[in-house]
Amino acid sequence: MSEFIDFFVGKYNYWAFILLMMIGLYAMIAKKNLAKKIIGMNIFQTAIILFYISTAAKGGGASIPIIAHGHGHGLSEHGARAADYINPLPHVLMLTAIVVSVATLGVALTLAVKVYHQYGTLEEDEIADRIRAQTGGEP
Amino acid sequence: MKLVALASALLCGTILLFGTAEFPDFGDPDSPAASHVSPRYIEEAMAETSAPNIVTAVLADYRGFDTLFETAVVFSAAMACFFLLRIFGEDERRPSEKLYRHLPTGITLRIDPGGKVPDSPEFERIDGIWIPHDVIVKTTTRLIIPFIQLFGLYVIAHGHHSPGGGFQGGVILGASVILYAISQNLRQALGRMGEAVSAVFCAAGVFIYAGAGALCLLMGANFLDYSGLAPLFGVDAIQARSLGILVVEIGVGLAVMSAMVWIYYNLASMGRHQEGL
Amino acid sequence: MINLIAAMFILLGLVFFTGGAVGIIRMPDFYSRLHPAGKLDTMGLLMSMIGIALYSVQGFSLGEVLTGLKIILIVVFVFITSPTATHAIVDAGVRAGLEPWTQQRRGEES
Amino acid sequence: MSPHLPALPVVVPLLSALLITILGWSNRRLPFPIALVALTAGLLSALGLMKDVLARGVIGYNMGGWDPPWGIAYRVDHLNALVLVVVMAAALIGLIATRDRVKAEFEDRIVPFYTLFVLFVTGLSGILLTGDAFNLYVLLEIASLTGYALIGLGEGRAPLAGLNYILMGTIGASFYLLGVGYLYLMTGTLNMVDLAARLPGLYDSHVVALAFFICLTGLFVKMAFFPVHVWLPNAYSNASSAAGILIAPLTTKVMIYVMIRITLTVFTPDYAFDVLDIGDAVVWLSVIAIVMGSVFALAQNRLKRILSYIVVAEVGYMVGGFWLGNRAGITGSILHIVNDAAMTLCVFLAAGALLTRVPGDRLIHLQGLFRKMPVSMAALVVGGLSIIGAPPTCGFFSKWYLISGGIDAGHYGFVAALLFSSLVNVALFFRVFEIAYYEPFGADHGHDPRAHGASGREDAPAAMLAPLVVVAVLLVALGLYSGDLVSAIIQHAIPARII
Repeated sequence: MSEFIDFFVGKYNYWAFILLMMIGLYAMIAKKNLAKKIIGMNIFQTAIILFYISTAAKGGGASIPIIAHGHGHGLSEHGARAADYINPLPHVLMLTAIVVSVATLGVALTLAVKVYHQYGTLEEDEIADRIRAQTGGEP
Repeated sequence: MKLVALASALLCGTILLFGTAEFPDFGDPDSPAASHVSPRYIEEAMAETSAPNIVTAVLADYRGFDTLFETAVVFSAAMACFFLLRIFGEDERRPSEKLYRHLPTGITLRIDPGGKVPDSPEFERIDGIWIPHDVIVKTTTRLIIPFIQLFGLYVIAHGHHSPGGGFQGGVILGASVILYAISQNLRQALGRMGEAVSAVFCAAGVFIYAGAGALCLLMGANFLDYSGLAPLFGVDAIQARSLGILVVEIGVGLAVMSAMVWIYYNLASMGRHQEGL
Repeated sequence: MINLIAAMFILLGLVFFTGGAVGIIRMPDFYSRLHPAGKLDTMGLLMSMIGIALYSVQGFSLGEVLTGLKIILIVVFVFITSPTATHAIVDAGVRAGLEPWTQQRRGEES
Repeated sequence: MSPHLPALPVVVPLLSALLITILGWSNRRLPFPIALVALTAGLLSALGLMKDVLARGVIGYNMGGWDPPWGIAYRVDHLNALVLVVVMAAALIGLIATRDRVKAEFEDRIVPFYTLFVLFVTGLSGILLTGDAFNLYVLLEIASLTGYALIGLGEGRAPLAGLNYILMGTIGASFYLLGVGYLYLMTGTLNMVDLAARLPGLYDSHVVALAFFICLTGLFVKMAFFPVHVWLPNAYSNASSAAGILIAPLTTKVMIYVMIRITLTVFTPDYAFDVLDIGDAVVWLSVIAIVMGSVFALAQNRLKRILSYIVVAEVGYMVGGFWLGNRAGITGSILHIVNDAAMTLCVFLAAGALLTRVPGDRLIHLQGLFRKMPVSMAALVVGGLSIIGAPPTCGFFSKWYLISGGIDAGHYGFVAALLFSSLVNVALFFRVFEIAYYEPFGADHGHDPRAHGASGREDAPAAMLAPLVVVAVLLVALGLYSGDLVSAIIQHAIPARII
C-alpha cells in the first residue's frame, strides 16, 4: 500500500494529464454536438501541454528560467547553475503547441460556423437527417 | 456510442497509466529531460545570446526555426478563417439599408437604399436597432485601451528580461482592438484597422521574421543565425543575436495581433463584416 | 509581523471569493448571480492584492515598494473594468429579453 | 553547390506565400506567377539537393547555426531527397493544371487560395527535410491546417467533412506530439539522430515501446490507415476539384514517409523489427486495409469516391510493404510512394478534367465520354492501368517489388491481398471505361447541342490537358526507368542492415 502511495505521490502529474486526456477523448467520441467535440479536442490538447510542462519541473528550489541579476551588466561572469532553474525547453515547446492549438481551434470554429450556416444546427444526428433529406440517402 | 467512447477512453488511459511506472518522478532534477540538452541552455544562454530570459533565448534563437513556423501557423489559421468564411458583397437579406440614431433623442432612423443620409454630428450610424447608446462601456474602454496597448508593447519589448515576448504581447494588442470592436461596433473597428491592414500586417509580421532569417542567409550565415547580422547592426556577434531576437519578436507581435483581430472580424460577423457583436 | 498581516488580508480575500462562488451557484437567476460575481470578486481581489503587496514589501527598498505599487495598480484596473463588464453583461441580458426572477413567477412555475 | 541549399525548399515557398498576400492584396493577377516561381525554385533546389546527396551522401544543415541537439538541424539523405523531388514536382504540375479551375471555383479568393497552397507545400517540404522530432510536429500542423482549409471550402458536405478531418487530424497530431514527449522524457533530446544514439540503452523500457506505439497510432490516423481512415473519403471526394488535385497526391504519401523516417532513423530497424517484432501484426492490419479499401471502392457510384477509397487501399500497400521488413518490401514501399503520388495526381487530375465538361462525377455522367473527351479519358486509362498494375506503367513495378517482398517474408496473406486489390481495381476501372466507351452520351445532360453531333469532341482546356498528358507520360517513364531509380537512389535509402 505504501508503495502505491509513493508511486502516486511521486507521479501524480502524469495521472492528472491522463485523466484530462481521457475526458477529452471521451467528449470527442461520445458527444453528438460538434461544438462539444471541439471543446473535447481542446481539452485533449491541453492535457498534452500539461504533460510537457510538468516534465519541466525540478525539485529543490529551482526557479523560473530567467537568470537572476542578468539585468544591465551584460554578460554575467558567474555562470548560471543548471540546478537553479527549471528546464526551459518544455516551456518553449509548449508555447509553440499552445499557439498551434489556438490556431486549430480557430479553424475548427470557422468550419463549425460554416456547418451551422448550412444545416442550421450543430447536432450530428440532426445534420445527418438534413443530409438524408437533401440527397435522398446517397453519400 | 457512449459505451464505445468510454471504453476507448478508459483503454487509452489504462495503457498510458501503465507506462507511467517507469517515468522519472515529478520534479526529479536528474531526469534525462533535465540533464541532457537543457543544462546547456541554462548555463550558456546568457553568454551566447545576451538574453537573461532563457525561454526567450531558446524560443527565438536556439529553436527559432520552430517559432518561425509557429508564427506561420497563426498566419495560416487567420488566412484559413478568411478563406472559409468571408462573403463578399451585399447581404441579400437586407440590401444596404442604413440605420442612424439621433443622439439627443435616441430615435433610430432607417434609411432605405437610395434615401438621403443625414449629415449632422447629431446622428450616429449604428448596426442594428437593438444597439443601445451605452456611455458607460464606451467611456471605460476608451479609458483603458491605451493602457492595454502600452502594456502589450511593454510585454513585447521586455521579453528579454521578463516573462513575455511577441506572442503574449501580440495577443494583448489584439485584445485591445477586439475590445474596441466589442464596445463600439465592428464597422468602427474596421475603420480603425481595416481588413486589408490586418491581412497585410499579419503577412508582414511573419515576413519580418522570415526575412530576418533570409537576411542572415544573404550575409553568408546559416538561416536565422542572427550573428550574421552583426555588421548590419554594428555590434558584436552576441549583441547581434540579442537584437535579432528583438526583431523577430516584433515581427511575431505584429503577426499575432493582426491574426487575432482578423479572426475576430471574420468569426464575429460570419464573414460579412457588416455587423458583429 | 508584516507576513501575518499579509496572510490575514489574503485569507479575507479568499473568504470573499468563496462567498462569490457560492453566490453564483445559489442565486436564482441570471441577474442576481451577476451580483455576487461582480461585487465579491472585486472585493476579494482588493483584499488579496493588498495582502500580496504587503508581502512583497519586506524591506521597504525602492524596488519592493514599486512592485507593491504595481500590484495595487491591478486593483485600480479591476475597479474600473469589473463593474463595466458586469454592466455590459446585464445589459446584454436585458436586450436578449431575459426576465428577472420574482417570487410570483417562481410560484407559477412550480 | 551552395551550402545553404537544404534551407531553400522551405524558405523560398514560405517567403513567397507571404509575398502573395502582401502583393496580391492589391493586384489579383500576381498570386499565380509568384506561386509558380516559388514552386519552380523549390523543385530546382530539390533537384539540386538530390544531386548533392547522390554525390556526397547525407547533408546536414544547422538552422540558426546551432549544433544539434541544441538547435534544429536539417538532414537530407536519399530517402527524403527523393520524396521531396516528388512532392515538389507533383505540387508544381498540380498548380499549373488547376490554374483555370481555381479561377473558376475561387474567383474572389485567389489570394488566400494560393497563399494557403504554397504554405501547404512549405509544410510538407519542411516535414520531409527536418531532422528534429518536434519541428516535424509544427510543420505537420502547418500542412494540416492549410489542408483543412482548402478541403473545407467545397460543395455540399465539404465543411462537415473538413470539420471531421480537423477532429481526427488533431487526434493524430496530438498523439504524435505525446509520443515525442515520452521520448523526450526518457532521453532528454528531440533531435532524431541524437534520439537514435541514446535509445539503444532503453530498448527494454516499456515507455519507449509506448512512445513508439503512440507515434505510430498518430501517424496512422494522419495517413488514413484502415480503421482510422474515415475522414479521408469524405474529405477528398467533397473537396473542390482544384483542392482535391493539389492535396490528394501529397498528404498521405508524406505521412508514410514520416512513418518510415521515425521507424528507420529514430527507432532503428533493430528495434522496430526485432525487439518489438510487430511487423507481422501491422502487415495483417494492412491486409485488412487493402481488402476493405478495395471492397468499399467497389460499393461507390461516384468517381471521386472510388478514387478516394483506392487511396485508402494504396496506403495499405505502402504500410504493409514497409512492415514486411525486408529489402524488397521496403524498396517496393518507397517506390510506391513515388509512383502512387504520380498515379493519384493523374487520376484526380483526369477526374478534374472530366468535371470541367460534365455536371457531376457519378458514373452515369461518364457515358460516352471517350468520344467527347478522348485525351482526358486516355489519361484516366493510363492512370487506371497503373493503379491496376499493368506493365509498362509504373504501378506494375512497385507492385512487383511489394509482391516479391511478401514472398520473401513468407507473408502470403499480403500477396493475396495485393492480387485481390488488383482484381478489384480491374473490375472498377473497366466498369468506368465500359460506361465511358460503350454507353451513348447521356441525353439528360446534353445541354450543349454540339455534344450530340459527330463533332462532339469538347475536351478539357489545353492548360489542364497538357499537364495531364505530362503526368500520364511520366507514369510510363517512371515504369521504364524504375530499375534505375531503385538502384541509384532507393537502395541507398534503406539501411544496409536490412536484407
